This record gives sequence, C-alpha cells and structure tokens, in this order.
Amino acid sequence: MNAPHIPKAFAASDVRSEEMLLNMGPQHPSTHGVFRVVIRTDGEIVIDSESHVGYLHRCFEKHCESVSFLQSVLYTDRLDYLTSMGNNLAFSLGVERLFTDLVIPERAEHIRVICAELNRIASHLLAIGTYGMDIGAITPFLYCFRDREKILSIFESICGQRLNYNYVRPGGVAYDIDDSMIAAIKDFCKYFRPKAQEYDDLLSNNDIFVRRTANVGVLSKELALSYGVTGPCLRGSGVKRDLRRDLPYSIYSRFDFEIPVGTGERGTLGDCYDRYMVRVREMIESLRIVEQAVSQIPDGPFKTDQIKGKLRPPKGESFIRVENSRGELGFYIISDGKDVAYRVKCRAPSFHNISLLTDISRGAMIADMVAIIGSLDIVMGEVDR
Amino acid sequence: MDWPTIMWWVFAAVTLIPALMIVLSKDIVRLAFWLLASLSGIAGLYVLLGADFLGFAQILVYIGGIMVLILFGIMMTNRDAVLMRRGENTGGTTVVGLLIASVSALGLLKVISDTKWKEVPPVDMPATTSPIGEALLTDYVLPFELVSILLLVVLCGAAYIARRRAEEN
Amino acid sequence: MMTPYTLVDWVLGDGAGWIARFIGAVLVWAVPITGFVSFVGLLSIWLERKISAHIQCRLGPMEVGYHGALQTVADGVKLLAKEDLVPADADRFLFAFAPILAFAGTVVGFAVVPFGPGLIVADLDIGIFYLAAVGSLEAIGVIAAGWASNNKWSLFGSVRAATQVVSYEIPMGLAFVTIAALAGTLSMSGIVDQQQGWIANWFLFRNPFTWIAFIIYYIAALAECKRAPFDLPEAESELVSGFHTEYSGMRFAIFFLAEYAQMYVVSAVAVVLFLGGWYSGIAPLDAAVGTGVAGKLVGAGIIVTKSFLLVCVQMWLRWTLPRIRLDQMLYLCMKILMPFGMLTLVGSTMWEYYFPTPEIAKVGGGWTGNTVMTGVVVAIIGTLSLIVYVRSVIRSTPSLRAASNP
Amino acid sequence: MTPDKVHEILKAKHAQAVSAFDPNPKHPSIKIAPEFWRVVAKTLRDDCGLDYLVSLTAVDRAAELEAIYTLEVMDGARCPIHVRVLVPRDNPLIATVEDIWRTADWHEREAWDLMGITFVGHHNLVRILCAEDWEGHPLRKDYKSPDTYHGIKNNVT
Repeated sequence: MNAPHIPKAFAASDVRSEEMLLNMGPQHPSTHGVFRVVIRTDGEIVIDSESHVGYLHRCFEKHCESVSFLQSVLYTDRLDYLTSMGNNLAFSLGVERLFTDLVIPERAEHIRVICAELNRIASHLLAIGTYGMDIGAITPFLYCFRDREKILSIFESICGQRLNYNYVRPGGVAYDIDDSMIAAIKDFCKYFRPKAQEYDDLLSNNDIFVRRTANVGVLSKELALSYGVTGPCLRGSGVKRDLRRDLPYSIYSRFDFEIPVGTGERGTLGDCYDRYMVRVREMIESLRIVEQAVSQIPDGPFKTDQIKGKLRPPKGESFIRVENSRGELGFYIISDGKDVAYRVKCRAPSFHNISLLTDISRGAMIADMVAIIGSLDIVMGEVDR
Repeated sequence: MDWPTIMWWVFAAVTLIPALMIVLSKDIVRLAFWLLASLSGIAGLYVLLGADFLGFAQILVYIGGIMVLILFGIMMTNRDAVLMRRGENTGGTTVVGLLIASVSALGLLKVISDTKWKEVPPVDMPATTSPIGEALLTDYVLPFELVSILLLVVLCGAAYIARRRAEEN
Repeated sequence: MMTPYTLVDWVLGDGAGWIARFIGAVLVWAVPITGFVSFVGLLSIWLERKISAHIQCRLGPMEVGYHGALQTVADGVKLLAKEDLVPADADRFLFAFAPILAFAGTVVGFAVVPFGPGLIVADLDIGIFYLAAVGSLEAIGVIAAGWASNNKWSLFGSVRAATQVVSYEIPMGLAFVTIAALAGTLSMSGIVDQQQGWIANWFLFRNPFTWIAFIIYYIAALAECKRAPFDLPEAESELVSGFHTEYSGMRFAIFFLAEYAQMYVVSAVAVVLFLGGWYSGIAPLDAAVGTGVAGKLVGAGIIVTKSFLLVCVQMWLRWTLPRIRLDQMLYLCMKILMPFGMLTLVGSTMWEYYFPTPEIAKVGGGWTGNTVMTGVVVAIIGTLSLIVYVRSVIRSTPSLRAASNP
Repeated sequence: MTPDKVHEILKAKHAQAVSAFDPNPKHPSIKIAPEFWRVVAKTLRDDCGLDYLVSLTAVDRAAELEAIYTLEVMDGARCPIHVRVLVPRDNPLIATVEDIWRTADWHEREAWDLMGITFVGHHNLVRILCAEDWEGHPLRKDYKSPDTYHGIKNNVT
C-alpha cells in the first residue's frame, strides 16, 4: 500500500547483522506514556514492530454506565488530559444532541470556543515541545511550557483547575467569565502572536531538526484514510479535513480561519516535518479564532435554564464528533431515559493514529522510531481509556 | 635498582600476566579486556626503550582502533552462552596441546640462549619522531606506499565482500 | 626523549634519586591533577546547569550557596550516599571496572595538557600524538559499561560510542596533522611558543585553512566527548540513557566527571593548537607571561579562562541543537569532515610553501603582511558565507510569517 | 453520499441484506443481517465511497449484541451513517472487515475484549485493553467484577 520509508543511506541495506528483539516501553521516555512497542531490529534499522496498548486502561466506558451524565464529564477530562476542554465539549455536545429543543446561550457558546481553542494551543505547544525533546533539543520544550503556563493560568482563573477542568458541561459552562479574564485572554493573544515566531527560529528552521524529520515516517494519504487517521496527522498528509469547517459544531461556522495542510515543503508529503508544521500553523489559526470570539462575546446567561434538577436526556442515541487537537474525538451515547447512560463509546483519535505505527516505521532507524511516535502525538489516556 | 629497571619489571608483568589470563580465561569479553591490558604493557615497554612514538602508535592503533573493533564485533554477536564460552578441554587435546607447546617452547629457549645479545649502555636517546618521518619518506618510501595500497585494497575488499553477502540474502 | 618530570626537576633539582623523583612526581602531579579534575568537573557541572537554565528562561539551582554554586557538591554527597546497584546477570567485574577505565582514560590526557607556561606534567615530544592515542581509551570504558550492564539499550549506546569515537578520530587527527605540519613539532609547549606575539600569530589565523581545521577539530572534539549534537551514545530520548542507564550512585558520578573532564581536555587542546595557549594575543603583555612565578600564574589564568570559554561554547551548542541520527553522524564524518580535513592539510601546507610565514613572526614578532592578509581573507569569506546562509534560511522559511499576519 | 443514496445502492445490490433503514437526519442508520455483512461492507466502501470507518461501537442489547459501524466519506461530504449488525448473544459471530478498513483491526480487538463479539477471520483477535489473562467481557451488562485478580482484592463492591 505505502512504500515504507527507508533512510537513503541504508537503502541497499549494505551489511546485515544479527536481528535483535528490542522492547521499547512501557516505560520509555519517548513513548509518551505507558506505550510499548516490541521492535525487531537489524542493527539500528527497524525491520518490524508490534504495538501493545492497554497499560492505562481504566474502564472509562464502564464508568459512564454507572455514574450520571454530569459525573461522566469529569471522566472525560482524563481521556486526553492535554485537551480536557475539548473532551468536555465533545461529551456535552453529545448529551445535548439527545435533547430535541435545547438552546445553548450565545455567551456559553463563545466561552466554549475560546476555551477549546486556547486548550488546542496549549496542547500543540506541549506536542511541539516534547517533539523537540524527542529529537534531542531540550530548550524549545521549556519555551513551550513557558507559554503554556500562561494559558493554564487563564484556565485556573476561569475554573480553578490547571489540567482537568470539568468546565464545559451539558447546557453551558460551569462558571461565567468576567472582564478581567477577558482582558487576560486578550493580553495573551497579543503576547503569543510574536512568540510563535520563536518556535520557528528554535526548531522549524534548524537544519538538524529538518534533517531528522523531513522524509521520515512518511504517511501516505491512502494509508491515513484506511486507518482513519484524523487531525494534524491527516492534514500533514495533505488532506484538507477539519470538522470545525466541514461539519461545524457549536458556533465555529461564524469564524474566519484557515486549515493548514502539509505541503511536503522540506521533504515528502506526509512526513514528520509536515505533521509538526501543521501543528505550528494551527496554533496561529486557533489564536485567530480566539481573537474573533473574544471580540464579539455577548452578555447573557452562561448556561441554559432548560435543564432543571437532574440531567435526564430523553431515550435515544447520538453520535457527535469534535475536532480535538489530536483529531476527531467522537462519543456514541445511548440513553434509555435515565440519568445514567446506557452505553457510552469513545472514539479516540490517538487510538487510530497510533495503530498504524507498524506500517510507517518499517525500515526506519531507532532514532526515527522516536521521531515518528512523537510526530503522531499520542496521549495514552485516550488510547487506553 | 634504578627506576627504568623497576618499570621494566612492572611492564613485563603487565604484559605477561594478562597474556596468561588470555589463555586461561573462558569468557570472550573478559579475554578481550585482558588483551587490552597486555597490549598496554607492550606499549609501555616500547616507551621504556625510548621508542615513545612507537609506543603510542601501539596504543592508537591496537587499543584505540583494533580493540574497539574486536569489542564491537563481539558485542554484535548474540549473547549466547555457547558462543560466549570456549569449549571444554578433553584429555586428548590437553596432551596434544602440551606436546606442541613444549616443543615450540624448547625451540624458543634454544634460540634465546644461542643468540648473542648486545649489551648497550643506557644512553639518553634523541627524539624518535623526526627520524621515523624522514626514514619513511626517503629510504623506505616505496615499502611505505606499498603497505598503504595493500591496506586500501584490504579495505575495499572487506566492504565488497560484506556487500555481496547482503545482496545474496 | 621524554621529560616526564619537568616540574619535579624544577623543584628538586637534577641531583635527586629516583625514589625521591618518583614520590615527588606522584605528590606534585597526581594529587593536584586529581584535584583539578574534580574542580573542573564541579565547576563545569555548575556552569552547565546555570547556562542551560539561562538559555531556557529558568534560573537553575539557586538555593545551595551563591546562585547554587555548592549544589553540585551537595549532589555529589547525595550520589556518594546512594545504594550501589548492579543489575542481575551483569558482568560484575567489568561493570565495576568500566567507570574507572573511562575516568582513567580521560585523566591520562591531562598529562600533556599545559596549565600554563612550564606547568605541564610531561612535555612530551609527541604531545599531540599522545593525545590522539589516549583519546580513545575512554571509549573502551564506555564500551565495557554498555556491555557489562546486560541491557540492550546500553549495548546500543556502547556500539554507537565505539562507532562514533573510532570514526571521529580520523578528522581530529587530520586537524592535528595540519597544525603539526605548520609548527614542525608535536610538542604542546613547542606549538604554543610559536603563537607568541599579536593575536594574528595564533594558528587559527596563520592561514585561511587553519580556520577550517579549527572547525573540524571542534566538531570532532564534540563527537569525542559525546556532547550534543553528537550525544548518540547517551541519547536520553532514544536509548533512555545509553551506556550508563544501569549506573547509579558513585559509579554514575565517575562517568559524569569523566565526561566533563574530557570536555576540558579537548577545549584546552583547542586553545593550545589554535588559540595561542597561554598567550593573550597582545604582544607587549605576552612578553611578561611565563617569566617568574607571577608570569606563570598569569599564563595559567589565561589558558584556563580560554579553555572554559570553549567549554561554555560546548554547553551552548548542547542546549541549542537537536541530536543527529547515526547515519547522519557517519555521513558528516566520512563525507564532509574527512575530505575537508585532507583539503585543509594540503591547502595549509601549500599556503605555507607559497606564502611562508617570516621567521620573525614564528618566534613571536609583530604583525606581518601575511597574517593580516589571512585575517582579511577569513573575515571576508566568513562574513559572505554567513550572509548567504542567513539569507537562504530566511528565504526558505515556511510561510508561517505570512500566516501570522492576517 | 446521503443516507438515502446508500440505502438505494444497498437495496439494489443486496436486497435481502438490509433489514431496516432509519433516515433520521440526526442519526441515520441501516440494519444489516450478519451473514451478509462482509459483502455489504465491500459494497459500502467501493460503491458508496465510504472509505472511513469512524468508529465501531459494541452494544449489549439484552438478547443480542450489536455492532454499530459508523462510516463516512473522508474526502467530501460529511454525514456519518451508522450500520447496525445484530448477532445473538450466545453465539456472537461477525465477519471481520479488517482488510476493508484497516482501522477495524484494533477496533474489532477492542469489541472482542470488552464485549465478547467474535470477529471471524481476524488475524490476531487477542485482548487489547484488558490484561491478556483477564476473564470475561467487562462491558456486558451481566458482567460481574472479579473479587480478586492475582491476589489483588477488589474492595470497591
């Protein structure tokens, strides 16, 4: 299907040595969590690999069948713990979709968009920083964390939490935001726009970084489609697909933003560099959305008054997806009219994105393996649920 | 006893004891490290003889180059208990081995005792580096170049053989 | 003939017996050298932490001592108190022996590194050659560590170390030979003595090719020290920690110390070969360096400062650059550094043949037309290539600049 | 590719396979008889262009187990269609589609692991999220948590 990428210097596989079975993970600094790959190597070249997941399985779906919808929101925080706002939003939209006539106040919709996009920036900052670290550049990581901290501080002032927010809930958001928070967000936008250039200077144009990522782990469009890869990984392969634009949820259809796609500017279309670059550019686009949303945020209630007492969606099924920072996060929610879901299925983007690792890492080197896993940007909390 | 003599004994011990251990050791990696010690002893002897350039050439070539490559090769082989250990001796091989060893030892002893060793009084020897360089580029330039070409041929040949085998696979 | 006891002879006079000389050598050199190595290690580790911190918008250690100056000592005490772990099925003898081998391999390099005019353990006739020879001894310790750990990741680390050190010895040797051909000697102090006088007399500026030789040497030295971007044997994100994954406590500390000591050795050698050694580069000042105890101390101050500046450059590079891949590491060595090294050797000797340096400059005279010309050529070429490079980088910058301005 | 269009194509090619169709615009779904699932899946991908398996949801419907395949066109119109395949609870066998949509590989393993639906023809149907020696399928409604696991006591219930 796709030609596995072979580093040019080793295309002829000049000298063969004895094969070795290497166990990468579950505790390895570059597997981004408790993820295990068993690699069969010939010297430093990966002949074959097998992924093992499940070390972080904590029965999210089973939990949702035993606690109320509102309590389930709390568990969604722990899925992709770097994009908790997006997870909250997806689950809330899924629950809201079960109702027929629920109207979400405008102010709540704006706050949701602002939070989700800020969280996307924070998540991409972490992805870029840790990616640099995987390649061996430690300094960009701390620059990214410096800016991520500013976003987390804004979130802390909004909902009192820095990581697991439990903020966006069915019917609106948990608390209103005040003028000081809006001012803080505006300040951040002003601060961050020039800072984004720093990442370009630190990493994107670094010759070693380009050589380590360009032409490595090429993910062809066909392979990406077959594996259901979404998010920056898919866009890195040149597919212009973004649910915020193509299947708009919340109020995304009102905002003006671009969808960056990979161009193969430094190597082959769909290589690690393209996936990385898509993330860098997406941060700018997210910033544009935040700026627009903040400038037109209306007054009014921050949650609907249609839900009174216990949250009891009517009997039925709903499927919702949102464009999270790692791809399309979906929830299939089945309600039997009680305040506890009958069945919740989480369609996690990282679960799809990591399942193709075997296919794109064949023929790469061990150092490339790290670069490839990093460029897929997985969060094991979401893969294992 | 002056200090060169003492150092001579030290270096002789550093050369011979590891050499003995190479014969007696059964672990291939340990053996490689004993070889390392033995080669350093020889380098020390060279230095003691005033041939300091030769001594450090010994370290550069044998320890820095060849020993690293030997270790490299050993590590690349599987860590197999059978491969890593040398075979057990049986009675027959011991007898034959002893026989061969004693014959060659006798021969060596005879040669050593028959040779008339020249006794040179210790002198403060001049620097060895520039005479070596001059000799290599004047009187011995042809052998020097021939050896270089031979080494180049060996290098190319090794690369060629390794490549051929990979293609056959 | 080697003169191993320069300073001992200077202290005891020539008449002392060999026992006195031997004990004197041990006392005069072994103790201070070990102390100096430890000092270099402690200072470098503190510098590394502070430099990395300030590069990364942090403060680094601030609590123990002034700006955390004693933090490394505290950490050393902590490492001493740690349990000494040996993995199951490890080769216990080699596991214990490897750090010692690595440390010894580094410390023997100090034998020919001058600390100032006349302050040199053994001013060997073959100083540079000796360094090239013992440079790979540390690699043996690293290989032993990786092998003895009985850990596949460590084994990968030591195989990488072996590949890297053996390969980079060649460009490094070519840079050595370039300077040796110019200086006509392999002795460290002999080389420094030829760089007396104005800064243009430094071998770095002797002709345009020595400039390249310096860059080649410095890159190869980074690789020999296993510093980023050549930290493949350790590669914490790939091989966890490479050859010292399984090491803890004092044994780990010894590896650490060896690494930092080697950083100092290669920097000091760079200073000796290219940057004028213990001379400041200002002719009137240099006349006083090396005469009398005060002069010796000034010289020592100059060479140690220069060396630490180069150590700081290594740190700066480490915290700026990502790590290269194994095949790229070999590509750089075999296809870039080695051809350029040979070009440098030939070019430098040709230049010296056609534009010979006047004798007056060799023994520390003033500026000469040749050196000034060399400086001008180097400056023009360097500036032009820098401009071309920066422009090409800016031109090829992805369209983020456009995207960030809506 | 609208749900109606998909229904039409399936009706034309595999009339007896489609047992129900719900054109609800918010949640369109088609029910397929399990014995025809594999051929229908091929038609869905090749003729209807549904090249993207969004999700595979396994649901415990008391007497039956249900596998809901959510399908979509990756490059073009976005409207997920839910294809339902119901199998009897005591003999839950469904043909694998891992070679049709490669992402089904891990999804089928997950459905087997948590719900106990056996996918016939899957090359490596082993547990993916639970431990390899885990017993039972946790998402079934009649699942009882074990009291101990390798000596670790379950003190939640």
